[in-house]
Amino acid sequence: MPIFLDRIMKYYQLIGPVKTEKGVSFEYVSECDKVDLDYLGHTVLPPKKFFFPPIEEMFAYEYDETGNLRIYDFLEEVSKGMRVIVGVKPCDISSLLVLDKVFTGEYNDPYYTTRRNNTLVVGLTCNKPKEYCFCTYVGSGPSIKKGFDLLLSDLGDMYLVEVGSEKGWKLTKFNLDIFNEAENEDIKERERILLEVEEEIRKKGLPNFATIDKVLVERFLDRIWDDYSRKCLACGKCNFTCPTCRCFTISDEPNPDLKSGKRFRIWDSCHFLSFTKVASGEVFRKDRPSRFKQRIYHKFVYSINEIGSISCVGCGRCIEVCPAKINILDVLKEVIVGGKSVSAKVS
Amino acid sequence: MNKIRIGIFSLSSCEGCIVQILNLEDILLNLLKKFEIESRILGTQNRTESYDIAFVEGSVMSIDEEMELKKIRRMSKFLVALGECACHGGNFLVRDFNVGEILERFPGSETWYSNPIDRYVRIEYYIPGCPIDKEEFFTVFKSLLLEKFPEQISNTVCSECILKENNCLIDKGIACLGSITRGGCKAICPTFNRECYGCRGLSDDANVEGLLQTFKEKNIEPPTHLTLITRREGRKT
Amino acid sequence: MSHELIEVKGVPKVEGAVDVVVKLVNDNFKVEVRAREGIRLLERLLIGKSYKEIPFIVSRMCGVCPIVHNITSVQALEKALSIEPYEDAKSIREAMVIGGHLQSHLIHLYLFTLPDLVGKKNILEILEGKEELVKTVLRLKRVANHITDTLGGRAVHPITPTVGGLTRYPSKNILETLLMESTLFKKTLREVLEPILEAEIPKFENRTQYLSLHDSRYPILEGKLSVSNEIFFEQEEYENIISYLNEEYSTARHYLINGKPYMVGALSRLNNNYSQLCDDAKEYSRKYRISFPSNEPFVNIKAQAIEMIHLADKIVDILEELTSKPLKQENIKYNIRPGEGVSISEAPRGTLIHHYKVDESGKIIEANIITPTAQNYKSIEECLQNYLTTLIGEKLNTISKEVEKLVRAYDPCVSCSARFLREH
Amino acid sequence: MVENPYLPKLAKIEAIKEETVDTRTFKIKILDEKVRNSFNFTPGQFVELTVFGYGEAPFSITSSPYEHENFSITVRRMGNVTRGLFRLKEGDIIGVRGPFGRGWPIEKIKGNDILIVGGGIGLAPLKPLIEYIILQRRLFNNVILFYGAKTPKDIIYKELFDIWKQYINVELTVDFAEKDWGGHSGPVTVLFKNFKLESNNIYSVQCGPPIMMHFVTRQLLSMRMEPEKIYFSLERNMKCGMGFCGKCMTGGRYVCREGPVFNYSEVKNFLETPV
Ligand SMILES: Cc1cc2nc3c(=O)[nH]c(=O)nc-3n(C[C@H](O)[C@H](O)[C@H](O)COP(=O)(O)OP(=O)(O)OC[C@H]3O[C@@H](n4cnc5c(N)ncnc54)[C@H](O)[C@@H]3O)c2cc1C
Ligand code: SF4
Ligand code: SF4
Ligand code: SF4
Repeated sequence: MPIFLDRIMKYYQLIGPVKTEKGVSFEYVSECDKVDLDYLGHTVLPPKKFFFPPIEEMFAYEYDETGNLRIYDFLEEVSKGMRVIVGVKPCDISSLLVLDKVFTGEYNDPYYTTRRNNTLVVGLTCNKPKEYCFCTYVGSGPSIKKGFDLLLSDLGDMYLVEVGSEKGWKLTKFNLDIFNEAENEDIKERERILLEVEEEIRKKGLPNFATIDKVLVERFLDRIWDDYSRKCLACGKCNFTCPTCRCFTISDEPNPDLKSGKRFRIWDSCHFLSFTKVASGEVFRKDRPSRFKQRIYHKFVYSINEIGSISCVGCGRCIEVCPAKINILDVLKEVIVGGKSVSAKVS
Repeated sequence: MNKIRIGIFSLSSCEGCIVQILNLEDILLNLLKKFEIESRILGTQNRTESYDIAFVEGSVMSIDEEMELKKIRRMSKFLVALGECACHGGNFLVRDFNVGEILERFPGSETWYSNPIDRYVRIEYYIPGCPIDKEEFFTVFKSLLLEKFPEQISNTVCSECILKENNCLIDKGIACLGSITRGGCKAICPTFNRECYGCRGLSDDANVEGLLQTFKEKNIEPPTHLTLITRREGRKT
Repeated sequence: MSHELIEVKGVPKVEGAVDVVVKLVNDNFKVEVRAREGIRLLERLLIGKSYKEIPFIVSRMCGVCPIVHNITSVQALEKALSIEPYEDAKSIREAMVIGGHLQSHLIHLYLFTLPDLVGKKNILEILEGKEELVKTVLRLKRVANHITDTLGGRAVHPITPTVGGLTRYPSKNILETLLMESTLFKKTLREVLEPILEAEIPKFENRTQYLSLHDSRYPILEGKLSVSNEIFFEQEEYENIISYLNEEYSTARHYLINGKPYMVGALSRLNNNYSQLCDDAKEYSRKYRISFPSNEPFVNIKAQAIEMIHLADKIVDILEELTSKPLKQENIKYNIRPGEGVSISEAPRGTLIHHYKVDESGKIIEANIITPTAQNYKSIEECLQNYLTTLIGEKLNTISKEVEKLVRAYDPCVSCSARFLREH
Repeated sequence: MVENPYLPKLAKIEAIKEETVDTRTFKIKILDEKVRNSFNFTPGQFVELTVFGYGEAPFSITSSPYEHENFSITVRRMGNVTRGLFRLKEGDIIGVRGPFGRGWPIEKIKGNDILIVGGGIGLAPLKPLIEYIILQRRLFNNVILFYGAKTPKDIIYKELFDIWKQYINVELTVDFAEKDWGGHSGPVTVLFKNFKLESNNIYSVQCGPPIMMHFVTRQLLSMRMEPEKIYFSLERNMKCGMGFCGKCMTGGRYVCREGPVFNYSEVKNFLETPV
């Protein structure tokens, strides 16, 4: 693998999971032996930060001496250079597929799509779930069928590589000397590992998410929400760590010469009181339950209308990072079990 | 065009916030050249009658200071409270004393109070923090030049903490107040493995009861200053 | 009969608000240095608090030298708990403190004092013609701050020092970067020292006592105490030697040794520890003919400059040492128990004393903090009185200017000192 | 490189007109001719207006859809962007993105009676509709405008009412009347006293503060107006105008892209009550 990464680095900027003082996080790497493909579960922040950064300069403006205004689009920077991100787990790949749908359509978000087009995704199937993983229940792991250029599977002494795109194929074609044709047994071995992972996740005994939107719609006014939002600290960590959350705010910053400045976009969270505030001072989601619900309803109800599927990929990050340890699975279980119209099917 | 006139004033304080302004080394010279900046620490005071923007650091602890503050207000178009002393009467740590008890023990002491400056005068903008974050100061500064008031930061320290990919200290049994504290400091304390002790004051919709509940479930003893923060901001619990 | 001769309200370019009043009492000058900062009741506040909160609180006494306050209190508490952190943690703390000293000296020498020395009002006037110098100073200041920033988390009110060690240890990479930066600092510093070391200062002697730490190495965070290299005593004995006095007119407490004023600060440190300076520093003082011990208060300015050379040297040594081997990134484990601890250190402006008594639950039951400036007040007053006699016949305006200059030469830090409650 | 819909198109302030103490109408001309010619809008749509350095905010287009060289917006001074805009003079440069959103359902309402209800600055997005109706007067039946403002001084487009009155019915009211005010006083709903639904072929369109829209809608429902014929324009915090930033989402719908105009039957099933 190091040889392969080394060769990639000759032509591309390489992004990969790197062990840090605090855990594992996706970072730009300059030495390929820093890449840690054995990391468990997931990184704290998902790879979305490389496609939709927490704070992003959109453009700069400047008045020249004659009073004309010029705009410099930072998109030009964004479109320079090709990148490869390696070690993306299936749940995170799924999240990129969700974001793809969100950021395209009637309009296209050029900052996101440019980065997507500039970046090859080398996925990595999951060999061992972490405490809060539930990808299997939302159909986003431990393996995946699309959304990658290459997909690696760690078989102990070697990696099985599945090609997912033309670009991915090119990446291997020029490096055939380090690849061998996969044998049937290897493929079977991968299936075996994946099945094991799936079984382990299934042990959690979660309810079926297929009809969760209908249940949620019915229970919009339930007491559950008040109970949970008394615990919820509205700190916004769940939004920022979620691989599919993408709300943002835009703000302008002038330079001290007052003749130039920049526009930024910055991650925002529907848990913050200011999120829905308008100039008159009105706040449309003033009470905490309504904000607590917004995230869950967007993911599990509104999203179906918006992109045709729920937008939770089962990575479990929000559970792990919540200071109050609110577990979205508990919330959903409680909604389903407490619901009257749907019989509690706990498989 | 006349140079924009800036005043930087200090009432009772540690002057840490002004030092933070001096710590803007890279741009300090440009600022000094571009604007007329008056401050005692720079030895450039008493040249003007009026200020476009006045920054006041420190809390009011005497009648003299109250008079001085009111004078500054009269002379200034925009008045900005700089740091916790000015915004809230002092870092709660530095202000925690039981007034009644002190009066009892030391009768006749008139200078025991330490009040936020908005108790005496109208304030256009608050830059919280003990000390202020110098970048935040610069952002506010730039905006005020355009007579623009940047939105008061309404996110939490936690939301900045996660951007640093820190592991949560609460999980380690440490009483971190990041979830109820107004952000803007880039979660500097948790990033250096120290609990946030709420120096920037409560966030917009701080769920103090919720945090206490979390502490209880995890057997974490809430820090004594939590009550001081909530009392200071007139909230219950 | 007494009447007020001169009143300087809010001496500019010092840290904190201080007024100087010169009275004529029965034909003799009487000088009052009045701290005007609100009383911040710090010691009172500490009582009943957990020992863990103390370093946070005490650093808020002063925004110019918060690091040394913070770390001195940590050390005092460690003594109260009878523990001592590992050497590496101590070295990192020392590096932090030196970073703080350097930035404090840079502010004092170039922002506050240089204008006096070259006959300008303020740094703005110096900018005209000497922009490169100011730029270099600011660059140096940035490096000094960067050292404390990266090691301490923040240059003002540091985060990492904690009882038992540090909350976060720097990585090897970071230490190496800092080493590079401070090596550059050491070199660049030479470029800016000349205007200070060469400057003409008023020739004025004022014989007094000089208090500082004294050790086999140039002392910063450890050592015995020395009064003019004549009396030596242990840190714990300070209460027997130093006595205090409250003056109606000031919000700060005043201190005496043997009933007489004494001076703390760079001049005292050099007077008592000249031989421990690094060779470079000694060479500079020879080259510019500044000899120690000296009885000239204005030499305090030059002493700070000489000291900077030594400190810049020292920080490179510390960082070299730290990067030369694997770093022990571990804190001392300890149990809370009742105890008492004194720690005395050399802050940029002089000797700083922190003293705490802790009960069995780790709560503070007694606290005493003596800041450098508080110790200097009586000395400033005495010195001014003597200085004024040399100025008789000058215009009042000139006299006030000279008064200001002398006060500034002491580098007072008023907000530190103004924290006691008038206990009648 | 792809077209970046976040980049404002430069435009010039052609004229500024004072409507009230805190409200002005800005006539705006897009600099680039190609962009200007392709700038077509439906009444009820809005633009994102940039005042460089201050930020961006949504404003409804208020000029007639038949005006081509310029378009106008009417702005009330509220916060940063609007304050920045008020500092500008004729000839200054601003930025424009849009038009965005869905406007009033003109095709649907043709041939019907129309009740237009506006409150305060909410008349702004209704003005182009009114002007369209007047120009195409025979395509519409009875048309009534109810307009409420806080005080007589806060009424915008004062000089237009007399012209409009020649073509449509206009009723005004103010919350706080002054001595020389001869007309109605009280909230807009007082105008409903003499109003009866005469047929089923009536549509209502409204824009104003949330509280006004709440009560007007209740009133109309109680008069048995069909929910799908009650239209209003919602106001939400919006940044991008394209359904990306998520701020305006209400009940799962993006007000910027799918609105701001909705009818009551669409929103009554929203989980969150929007008005
Ligand atoms: C579809 C639509 C049409 C509008 N049409 C008009 C109009 O024709 N005339 C008019 O005067 N006003 C109109 N408004 C309201 C106008 O957008 C706000 O008054 C304006 O955003 C205030 O901006 P500010 O920067 O001055 O205020 P601030 O309070 O400083 O606002 C800060 C930021 O919050 C956002 N924001 C604040 N309030 C609103 C708000 N009400 N709606 C959306 N975003 C907001 C803005 O993006 C702004 O950048 C409309 C709003 C919407 C949603
Ligand atoms: S807010 Fe903190 S740093 Fe600022 S002056 Fe007050 S005590 Fe010092
Ligand atoms: S460490 Fe503190 S600030 Fe960071 S996430 Fe946890 S509670 Fe929030
Ligand atoms: S983390 Fe908390 S205590 Fe630290 S600077 Fe930020 S708000 Fe203040």
